[in-house]
Amino acid sequence: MRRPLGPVGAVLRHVVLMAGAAVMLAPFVWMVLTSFKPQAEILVAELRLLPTRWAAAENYATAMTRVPMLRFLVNGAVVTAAIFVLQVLVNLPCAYALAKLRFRGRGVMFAVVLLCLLIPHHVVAIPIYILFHQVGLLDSYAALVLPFAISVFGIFLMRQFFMTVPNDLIDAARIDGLGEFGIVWRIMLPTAVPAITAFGIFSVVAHWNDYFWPLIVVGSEELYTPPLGVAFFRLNDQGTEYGPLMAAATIVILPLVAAFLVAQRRFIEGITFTGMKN
Amino acid sequence: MADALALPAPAAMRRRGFGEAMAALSLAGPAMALMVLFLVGPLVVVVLLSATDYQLGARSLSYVGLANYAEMFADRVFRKSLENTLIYVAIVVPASVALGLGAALLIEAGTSLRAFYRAVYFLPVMATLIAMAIVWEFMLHPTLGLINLALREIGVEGYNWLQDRRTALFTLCGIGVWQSVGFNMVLFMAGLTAIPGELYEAAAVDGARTGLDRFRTVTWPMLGPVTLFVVVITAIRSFQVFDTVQVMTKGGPNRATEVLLYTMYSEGFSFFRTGYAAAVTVVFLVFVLALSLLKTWVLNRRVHYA
Amino acid sequence: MLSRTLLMAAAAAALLAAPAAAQKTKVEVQYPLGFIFDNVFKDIKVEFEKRNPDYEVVYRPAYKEYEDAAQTALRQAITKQLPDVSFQAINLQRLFVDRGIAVDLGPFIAAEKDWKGQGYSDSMMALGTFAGKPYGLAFAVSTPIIYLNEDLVRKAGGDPENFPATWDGIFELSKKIHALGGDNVGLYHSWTITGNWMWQALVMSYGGTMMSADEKKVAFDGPAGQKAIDLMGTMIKDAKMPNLAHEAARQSFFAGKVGIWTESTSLLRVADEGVGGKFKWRTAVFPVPAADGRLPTGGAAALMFAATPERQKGAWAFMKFVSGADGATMMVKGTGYMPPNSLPADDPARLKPFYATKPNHLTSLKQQKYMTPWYAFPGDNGLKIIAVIKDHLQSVVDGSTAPRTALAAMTKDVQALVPK
Amino acid sequence: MTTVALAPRVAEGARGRVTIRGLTKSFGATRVLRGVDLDIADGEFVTVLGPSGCGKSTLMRIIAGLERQDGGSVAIGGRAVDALRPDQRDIAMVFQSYALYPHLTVRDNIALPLRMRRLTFAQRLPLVGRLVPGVRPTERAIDEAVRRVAAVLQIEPLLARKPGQLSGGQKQRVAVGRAMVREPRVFLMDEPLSNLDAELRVHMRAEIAELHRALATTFIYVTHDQAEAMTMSDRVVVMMDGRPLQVAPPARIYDDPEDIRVARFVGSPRINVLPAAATGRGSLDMRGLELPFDADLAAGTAVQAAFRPGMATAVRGSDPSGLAGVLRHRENLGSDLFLHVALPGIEAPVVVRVDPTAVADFPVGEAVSVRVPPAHALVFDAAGARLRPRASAAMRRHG
Repeated sequence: MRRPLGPVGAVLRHVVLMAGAAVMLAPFVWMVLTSFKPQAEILVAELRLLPTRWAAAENYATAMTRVPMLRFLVNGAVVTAAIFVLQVLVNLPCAYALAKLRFRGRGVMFAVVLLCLLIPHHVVAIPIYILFHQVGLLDSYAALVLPFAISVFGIFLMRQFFMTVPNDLIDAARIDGLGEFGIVWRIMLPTAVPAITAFGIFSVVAHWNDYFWPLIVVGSEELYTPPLGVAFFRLNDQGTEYGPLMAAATIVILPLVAAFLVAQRRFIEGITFTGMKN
Repeated sequence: MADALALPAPAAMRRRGFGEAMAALSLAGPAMALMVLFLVGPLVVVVLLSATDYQLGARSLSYVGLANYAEMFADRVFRKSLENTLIYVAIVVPASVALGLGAALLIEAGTSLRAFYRAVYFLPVMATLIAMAIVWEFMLHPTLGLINLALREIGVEGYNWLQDRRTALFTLCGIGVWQSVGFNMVLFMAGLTAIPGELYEAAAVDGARTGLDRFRTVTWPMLGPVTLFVVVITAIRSFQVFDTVQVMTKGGPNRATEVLLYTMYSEGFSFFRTGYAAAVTVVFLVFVLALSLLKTWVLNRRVHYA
Repeated sequence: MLSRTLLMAAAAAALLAAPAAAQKTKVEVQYPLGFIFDNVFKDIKVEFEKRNPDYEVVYRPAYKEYEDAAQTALRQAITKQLPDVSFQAINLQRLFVDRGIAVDLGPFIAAEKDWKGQGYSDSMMALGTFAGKPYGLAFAVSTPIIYLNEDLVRKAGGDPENFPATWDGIFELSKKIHALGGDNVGLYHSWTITGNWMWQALVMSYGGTMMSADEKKVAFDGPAGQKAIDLMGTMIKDAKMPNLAHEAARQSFFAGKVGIWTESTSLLRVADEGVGGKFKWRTAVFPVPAADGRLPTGGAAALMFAATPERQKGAWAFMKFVSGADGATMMVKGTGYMPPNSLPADDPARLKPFYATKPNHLTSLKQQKYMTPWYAFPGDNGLKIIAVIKDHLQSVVDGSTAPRTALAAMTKDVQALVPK
Repeated sequence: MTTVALAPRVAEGARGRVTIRGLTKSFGATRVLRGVDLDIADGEFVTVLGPSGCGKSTLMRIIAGLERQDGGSVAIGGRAVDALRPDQRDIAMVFQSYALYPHLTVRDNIALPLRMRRLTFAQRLPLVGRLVPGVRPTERAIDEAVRRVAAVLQIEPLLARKPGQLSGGQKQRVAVGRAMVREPRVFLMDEPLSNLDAELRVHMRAEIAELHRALATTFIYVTHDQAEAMTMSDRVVVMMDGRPLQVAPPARIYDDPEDIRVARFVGSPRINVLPAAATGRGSLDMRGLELPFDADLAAGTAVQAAFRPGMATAVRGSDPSGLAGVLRHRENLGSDLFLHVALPGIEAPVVVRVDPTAVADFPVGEAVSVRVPPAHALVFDAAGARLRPRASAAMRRHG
């Protein structure tokens, strides 16, 4: 597409990009290295990369046991999975209705969706908090999950995708005897797998990493998600035992980063795709 | 027979129409109900709350009109918060957009190590920000941190980055840039791949010889709309800065890193001044709404939908 | 930290053994400042359960600090997840009384035989009494004192035995320590402690008050307050006090780099551990320049949040134990606080021998005559006022604002937050 | 599709009869159907032909039950189906885009309609459905039916593939297979060949015609391609502006159009239309040429005279018995040579077919005369309705 760089340009490209890469990677490298070091080697004020005594096992053991880190990870997985499943269950049929069914009020409905797209989640935090307080849902899995069951962005994205599905396909299904629900789950869902995957990546990344909402609604340690867990870990030991702390941070980012490294292209495409629409 | 058949079956047909509306309603109904419950309703409530003196957990509330807003604009903390947020956006947006564009262009300019660079620059987007904030906090530690240690190696005296009111906000900006460069980069890459190769060939035929020529005649004009879009969404994301502040500085030292969402959080959930926090939220909403409308407008110009 | 791991393991074991312990009534307790209190409460649990086999004490994760404790508990009140007993800063009890969260202890006290005889003096009960009703049982009380690094003081030509009792003398010494060079710090005044406690200490030591008698007008901008803020200015400018975070200053003192450190008496045990014999240190009284000068009583009180009579019974039993003679003894030995209870200090079976060997712990007792309640700001904005005061003091400490300017701004901002 | 193993259905007379009465439909302000009446006999192959936007697809969709009419009714097999869902109407439909389910194999695509009708909701559930009693025999029967259809259409090797791996022609067959498998009363085909290339289209035309003969089921076929209509149908319905203009066998549509719009739409190159006027003495005056035409027309009545390019002849030079013009352009297709002759004062050239061997006789730019045999001239009134000479008008009534 573009002309290849000359030899000088090629070298320069690598020099600049490598320098940038070093900056981007530095926190990760430092985090992992520190997580291998014993406290004594961390507290010396001199620049040393590799530990002289490896304390990886201790640090990770401490990270896993001082706070129930495994529980936090499971909570994170449960909450993100529940959110995504609910998002599909709630928003996919709605997107289908908006894209493919003719009914009175559709225009208004879609206008409401577009309007809601403009509302950042932080804005509705206080009222939802009060609502959950009133119905006694605060500090529960439901509080972590329910507000995200509705994703206007998901509706919007899926609707855009469904618009590109030929009407013939839906008509064929009707003639073949599928009801509207059957069409949504048996035809539209499998057809939309690429779009749903992209949205799923977006959703999982967003909610695994979310800190704001869990911080507000969750008080009990048993319900902590990984970000809350690692923040709690830091508070818990006055933020001075850096080895275990870095181990905890590594543990928290590991699932997503590992998934990303395995399915890099898919993740980047998913985030780009949703990013361009978001 | 023909006449008998010519009569439509109105009741039956209405039933069928009703059926389709029912189907649409049952398909869209749950989403619509949740939308009202979790988005539209709360939006209205937050605006109403901002005109009350409601305190979380209090048994009553009363209407105070614009008193919260008056208090807010008289409040040093709020003004500082607004100012800091704007500074944060004003730094993070241009820096991360420019660096994202630069990274995208440089990475796409060659073929070797392309996937590696892309993955590395994108990594911070995926990594849990709160965990990375803790790592950054450690790296920024005045005596034990990597940054000051590295600076000392080259003979520069570091700062107490997060405790010093002169550096704290800029330090957070730096982390913000670090976190969003990769996101902007992939958006630009998507924009770059959308530029048809023929345009470069046409530009070459028309005499664009240097890389700069090609950038000025083809790449930049074609990326223009993408850039505008990236600028706007980065601005929206930057307005929502919270995690780093909450975990690293708590808005300090002396409110030097107080930002809107943190103000809203601490007023609403630390001081329990819900009405006041709602007013802060409304201000936050106004900014993000304006940006979102701008984004919708950009999107509308670029791709046709609805 | 090992002890905490053990604690977790013990908790896990207790959980596994749940069926066996099912008959026991749980008493859920939450306290702040884990790094000070964890050990004490571990021992208290063992001792309490031994004496009250019907109850099982369950600790929630410790609150980080006093403001965090109040915020967390207020939020727990909203989510209806309050512990049965919560330890709160003495000046923040009011938040829970005003909001109807804390339980009136009157009936429980009335049911006790010879309450005063158990060592609960009127002055101590006053710390937890609001509008004539008792709500909090003071648990650990403190006053600000001075910690000094004898080695550094000597090196700078001072005499730890005759440590100056005036600020001027302290500043003189501080300058000399600073002049020793290296990264030695002459003086660190822990102004950040719970946002405003040290500010209250300075103002009150000059004979001032926080608010007017009718609680309508801010009073810390009076002559006493002006002296106090000027004093802080002098600390920065003349006495070369660095702009350090509280924790960093603490670590520096433990590392032997700080000569004079104003701090709560509560850290005595922590300092013992932190210094660990690396150098000699001792404590001295906090200067009280005015004749009518006072010092605010810091520390924590136990509040009852339990809602059902069943739970309240257990909560009361626990509160009585921790604030009683034996609980107080364990607390004093494990921290640096003064006992709330008047019995143990002179009791040869309890604290008398302890104090004899720990002269550092006596400094605070010597200041008892100055003690006055830690002032709680009226109205709903108590927490916010504390944050505002802290912000303005920060601007003095980092040198960005002139002391008097900061005082004026602080007065204005706080005035706006108190009920009209 | 050379041998059709499917036994022709025992005639039940009315089984596949389709009766349409007074069908109207508007989309907003646009009236798409303005009252359509149509009778289609059992087993008949009827093609609905018309330009895009004429309402032919809407008509088909209403028959299928995919669209709701504003007025009028549809009956299939003598039973009104207006209140029935598409799957209850016992019809099958082949779509222009084939509408194959992209995530299902060919086998599952074809089996889907049978599964939907023969299995209960519980039996259709993923995974657990297999455990519900009665699934196995039904599934076996369905599989048998799918294989039979696949054999007929010769797509057995494709059964395990997904639609994305098929060529256009293969997809088309699968779509037909999915329609066939349920043995419907009526086949609806909505431009099923328009996504194929020209060669394949001709081939598939023959196959569909053969399939129809073998199945002997009613076919309703919508297209804008006159060749498809002419080659396959028993009868053609030419639709324009939401109304059928003429319903007749293909030859009649071509030779004997009822309306000038029909005449213009059918036939390629298009029919030539020239203004003419009645002389009042049993003839027409067409640009000075007298055409005998015995009808009741007052002298001076403006009419339109039309003749197909193949029916006229051309001679070089000017000829008093012909229309004088100038040769503008020649179109040599090898089998035919079409001359575009410009007549003075008339915008569109007249097209005439001549023998291609005579190409040298007609240099471009020279004068050419076009002769129109009176017997082959079709006459329409000013509004476009067909006018017939007296004798043939009487004859037509019995025809």
